[in-house]
Amino acid sequence: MADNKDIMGVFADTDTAAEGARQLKSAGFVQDDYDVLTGNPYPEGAFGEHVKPNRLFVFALAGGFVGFAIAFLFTAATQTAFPLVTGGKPILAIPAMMIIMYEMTLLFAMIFTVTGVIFESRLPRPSGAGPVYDTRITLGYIGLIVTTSEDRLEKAEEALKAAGAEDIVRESS
Amino acid sequence: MQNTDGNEAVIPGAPATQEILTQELLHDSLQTGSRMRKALLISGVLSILGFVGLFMHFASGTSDHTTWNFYAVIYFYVFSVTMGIPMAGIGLRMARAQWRRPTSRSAELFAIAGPINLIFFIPILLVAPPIEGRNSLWMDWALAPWFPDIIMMVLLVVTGLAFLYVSLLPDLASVRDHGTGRAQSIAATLSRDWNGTKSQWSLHKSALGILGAFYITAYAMTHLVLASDFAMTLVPGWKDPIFPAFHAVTGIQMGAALLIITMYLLRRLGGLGRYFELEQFWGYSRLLLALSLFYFYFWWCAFVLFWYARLPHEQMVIALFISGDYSEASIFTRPQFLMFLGAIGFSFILPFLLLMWNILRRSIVAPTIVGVIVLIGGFFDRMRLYANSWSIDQVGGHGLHHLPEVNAPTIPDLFVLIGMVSSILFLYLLVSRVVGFVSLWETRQALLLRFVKPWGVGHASVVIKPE
Amino acid sequence: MSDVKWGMVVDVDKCSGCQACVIACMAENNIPINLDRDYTENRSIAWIRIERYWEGEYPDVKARFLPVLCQHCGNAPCEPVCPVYATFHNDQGMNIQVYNRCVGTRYCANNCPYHARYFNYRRPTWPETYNNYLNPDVTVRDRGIMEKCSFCVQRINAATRIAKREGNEDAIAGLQTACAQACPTDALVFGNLNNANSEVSQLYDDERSYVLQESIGTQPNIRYLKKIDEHAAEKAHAH
Amino acid sequence: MQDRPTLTPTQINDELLWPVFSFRKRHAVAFIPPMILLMGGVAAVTILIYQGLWVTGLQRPAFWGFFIVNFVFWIGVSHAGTMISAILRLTQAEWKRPITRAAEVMTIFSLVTSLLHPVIHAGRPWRIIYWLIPYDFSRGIWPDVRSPLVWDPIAITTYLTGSILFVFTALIPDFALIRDQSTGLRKKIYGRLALGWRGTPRQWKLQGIFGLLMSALILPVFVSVHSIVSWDFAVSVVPAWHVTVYAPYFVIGAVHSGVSMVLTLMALMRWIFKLENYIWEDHFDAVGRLLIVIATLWLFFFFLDFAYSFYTREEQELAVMERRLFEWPFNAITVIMVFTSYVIPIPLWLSRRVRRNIPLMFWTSILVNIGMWLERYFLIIPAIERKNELTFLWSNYVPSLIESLVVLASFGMVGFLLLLFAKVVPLVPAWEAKEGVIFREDVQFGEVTLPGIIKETEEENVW
Repeated sequence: MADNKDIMGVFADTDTAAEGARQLKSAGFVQDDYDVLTGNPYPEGAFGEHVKPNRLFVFALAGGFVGFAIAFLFTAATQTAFPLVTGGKPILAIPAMMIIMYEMTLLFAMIFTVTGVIFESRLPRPSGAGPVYDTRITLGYIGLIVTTSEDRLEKAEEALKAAGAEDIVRESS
Repeated sequence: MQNTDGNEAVIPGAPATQEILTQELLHDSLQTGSRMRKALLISGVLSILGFVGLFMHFASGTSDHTTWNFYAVIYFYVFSVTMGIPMAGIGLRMARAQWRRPTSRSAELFAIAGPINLIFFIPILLVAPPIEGRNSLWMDWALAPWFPDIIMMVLLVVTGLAFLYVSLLPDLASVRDHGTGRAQSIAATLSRDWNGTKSQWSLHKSALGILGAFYITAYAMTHLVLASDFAMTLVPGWKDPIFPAFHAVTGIQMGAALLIITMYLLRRLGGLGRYFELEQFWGYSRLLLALSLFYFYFWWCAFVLFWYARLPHEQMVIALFISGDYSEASIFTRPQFLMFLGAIGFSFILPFLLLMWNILRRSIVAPTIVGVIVLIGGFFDRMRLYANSWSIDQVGGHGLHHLPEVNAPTIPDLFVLIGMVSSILFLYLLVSRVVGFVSLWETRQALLLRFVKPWGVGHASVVIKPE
Repeated sequence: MSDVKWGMVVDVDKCSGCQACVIACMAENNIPINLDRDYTENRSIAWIRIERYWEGEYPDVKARFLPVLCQHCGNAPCEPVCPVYATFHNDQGMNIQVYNRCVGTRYCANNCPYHARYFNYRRPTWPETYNNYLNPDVTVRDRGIMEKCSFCVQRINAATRIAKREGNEDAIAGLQTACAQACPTDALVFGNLNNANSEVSQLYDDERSYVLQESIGTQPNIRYLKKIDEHAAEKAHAH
Repeated sequence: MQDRPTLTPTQINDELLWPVFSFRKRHAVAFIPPMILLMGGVAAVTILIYQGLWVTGLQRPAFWGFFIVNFVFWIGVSHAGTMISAILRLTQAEWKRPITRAAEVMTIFSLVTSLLHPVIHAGRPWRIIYWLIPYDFSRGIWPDVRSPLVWDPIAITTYLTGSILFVFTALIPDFALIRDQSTGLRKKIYGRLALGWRGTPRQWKLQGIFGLLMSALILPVFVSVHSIVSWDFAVSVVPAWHVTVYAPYFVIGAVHSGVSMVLTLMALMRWIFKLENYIWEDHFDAVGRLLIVIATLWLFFFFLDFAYSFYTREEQELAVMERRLFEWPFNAITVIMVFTSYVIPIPLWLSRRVRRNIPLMFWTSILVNIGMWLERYFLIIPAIERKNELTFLWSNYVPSLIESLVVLASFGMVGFLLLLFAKVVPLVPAWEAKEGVIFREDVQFGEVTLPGIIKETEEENVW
């Protein structure tokens, strides 16, 4: 829905923000219509919001497999490429290979995980924090963002106002 | 759903109150039903088998320790498991894990197995070959290894019992006040003049702390001396300082496994589902996963050194405990290798592959199954270590000359196994008739320290961590 | 030439501790001249050295000599620890040191139970007049490199080339390392162990023969012959 | 429990961000000592590279010396970060909050520092790159994966990468904070770094899960790194090095020294950056309690190594133990080591009053680090001084001035980098501090007030 607009109410503290959430609900907005901006983590569902499930562990697993494969190829290939006998050990020295495979598995698992976190939290945003944002968020204020169609913006605004929003930020269009 | 989950945390199901706790733990669970009677009877009868087996063994002679190899396997297996369980309870108590509260009693109750371990330890001392001409920690001390080892064992057992008694005290008092019949009279004599004054509680707390620390130390040291006196010493050229630590850790691993199984049984048969809930199983399966990883880590630390340095005597140790005789073409004709496969497979590979998934960890059946697997793996591991090392008759020498023939287990060994297990079970159930499987005072405290309050739109559970 | 397996036998009974082998080796392999400084700092380089142990109390003191050089082990502890393959085992039973690859981690030296590996702490220097005496067949090792006895690999290669050219094995049969060549008492015997009738392979299985630090299982290609002496037995192992 | 101030977000911002926005005298002065040490080290390394290794005390058979000891020591210190953040995160210990970042950053910097040592200690540092990147490419020769010296770089690189990613991801919210509180160029730069962070519940939740998952991933690395470093010694055939217990022994020793180093760091942070409101006595108390357990474990492994060196009664090991116990200077080193790393601090830490006395904790933690540095020396050097049977070549290693300067400089370097880092971002994670305030819930129990914690439900699926 391209014509959706954002509107954000900035609240001074938790209670008013929670009140704002209630107001929005009573004004007929469902959970997916609004989102919360906070300066630090809050107990989940404190504002009746809900977080869509993420697939972070998939990244970790994939990374693990990739790393393991790379390490296996690297170790096996390098030893067989120029088979020099050292210390009477077999050319394919499996315990030694295992150590390297272990490390690489974890390395790639970690790299993929971080990629996953950034990707799953919808970052990086080239536009920065976005059009509808208020720097007071990081001062402990709480923002309720409503994403809805033009015609319902008014409804959302008065709901937020009624809950005691200090400020209303609109998407500049 | 998530918010109520916090509430479920300690006392799940119907919102527990002090009254419910009192009713269930002090009255219901102390009733001795017919099933319990049967269990007591059977285990009591079977425990006689152990002594029969012991007698048969002695009849066949104590001169040759290689015929006792499976007795050693069985003894050290049971010893490791039963002495390892209290470690799980004590460790979590020290870590101030809230979720362990309902389970710590059923863990610490296993300290009651101490005397049994002590009795069956005597044959080991009699049969084990002297350390003359062998490597040992004792520098050819005349009294070694018998004297120091028996001291360590007694220390461990006594500490365990003392810890158990102290942790029982408050509940004994409540049984004294509200119990009935023989249990009441026993509790009355045992609980002395405990009436829960402030000073008594603080003393109680510090006593638990000190005894717990003492038990952990005793546990580590006992495993140290036993592992080196009754396994490492017997193998020429085997110097492996990590082995005692490995021995101790695998003991705790098996203990945690048995504890999970116990929890499952109490949940199923004991009707204590309220106390052994998802969170408890989740917590212990996490512990079990960690310990299984430790199993591999400690094993690998020794293996990679032996593999890399290629010292002849260490190659023989690898052959003895891991690979078996290289000249044997088929791996299935190498008993050592098969034992090793069983050990590493059931103690590390399977548990790891299963428990690495939170979905499985966070269930009740899966951890139980893994517990069974780990117990089997543990037996394979003890077999790998003791059956092989006790089959060696070579004395001294820089390294092992040839792999020994492993004597097969005999009927007496089977009897001893059944006897030890059932006698421990018997004692366990007997004590549980007086104080029950779940600690009343700990769960009561748990109720105080956790509650749910409204937060924002939803709810949140608050945990209090008193110093 | 893969049917060749070079080895050496050191007869401790014949060794008189004259150090001729040491000098010969230095001349052959361009080993820098050790100044007293190098000895006081324990940084002297000598691919073959005569270890001297005193036995007995004054007045009846005996000196025991033990020539020690790289044992060219079959299970060489020094080889696998090198991160860059600077040392490895070739198909002629020799332990090869490749100076170009060496980065100087000195791990091999730590792991050599025979102390047979030497490190160039300084850039080697010779008095001006000596520069023309250096052996053109042998690299001069710069500072920061490990070096050790190479069984005079330059001679082996030369002999192998000649043998191939002339199509007979004489050159190889008569091959000598510098130390063996210089030994006045023939205490050092070098040769091809795969050639059954070579002197070295006959002495190799002599009942006096033993291996330095056998317990480490390095399987060297150099064996020692015990001193004929009632004390020899424990001496050979004790020190 | 008494001094737990309730802070407003604004106050937290002001108190944590001042080193970033201003450059006060106390911060500037703190730079001086590490700078001096660092200068000495730079000079020393220059001489070393130009002159060659003869300027060190290395010789035969002690081919490894101070550099390797120091390398092992700093690798050990680097284990603090993961220990603190990962393990405490997994066990959800509340008190970890203010010290995680400092610890993790110390991990990174001590890893970087330790990585310098193998390079400068090599005979031809300019060729060390070949160690990692295959050079004889035309001949297809690559590094030998059988060598522990190849396992090392791979393990350490993994650990370093992991820690950097760990720290960076946890930094994003604070980058956003600085972005919002600043203007001009700084706003632009931090805006880039913040990747457009907004603070939606999803982002916060992912932060939480990331913490757990990353901890679960980095813990195995944490264990493996120091194990592999220990195998540099243990897989060799040098009698007193070839000990199976080395891997866990080194790891637990690393944690011991690392966590004590974190104590030192906490005290210094508290003094230099005035963090009394964030780093409380409670934290020192908690770390102290943790250290008692760790130190006792360390003692157990020390005992294992010690006892079993007499187990086989072989001449060579006994010679090494004789050197360690009876010969100067090792007799002194052994005594100092045992006393400073266990006998003095642990009994002190048993008393709650000592654990909450910050100057005392500071000095005891310094003691432990001295002890643990000596422990590495005690473990590594005598074994090669008394190597194998050829007694003809046994000799004693005496470190040179150059080496000592480099060792001192390594401390300077870590301190310098930490101070520099403090100039860029707050050493105490601001968002975690705020979270701590939000999640705190004091509960009235009759007369007393106990600190409670609002528990995050462990619903999120870690795997």
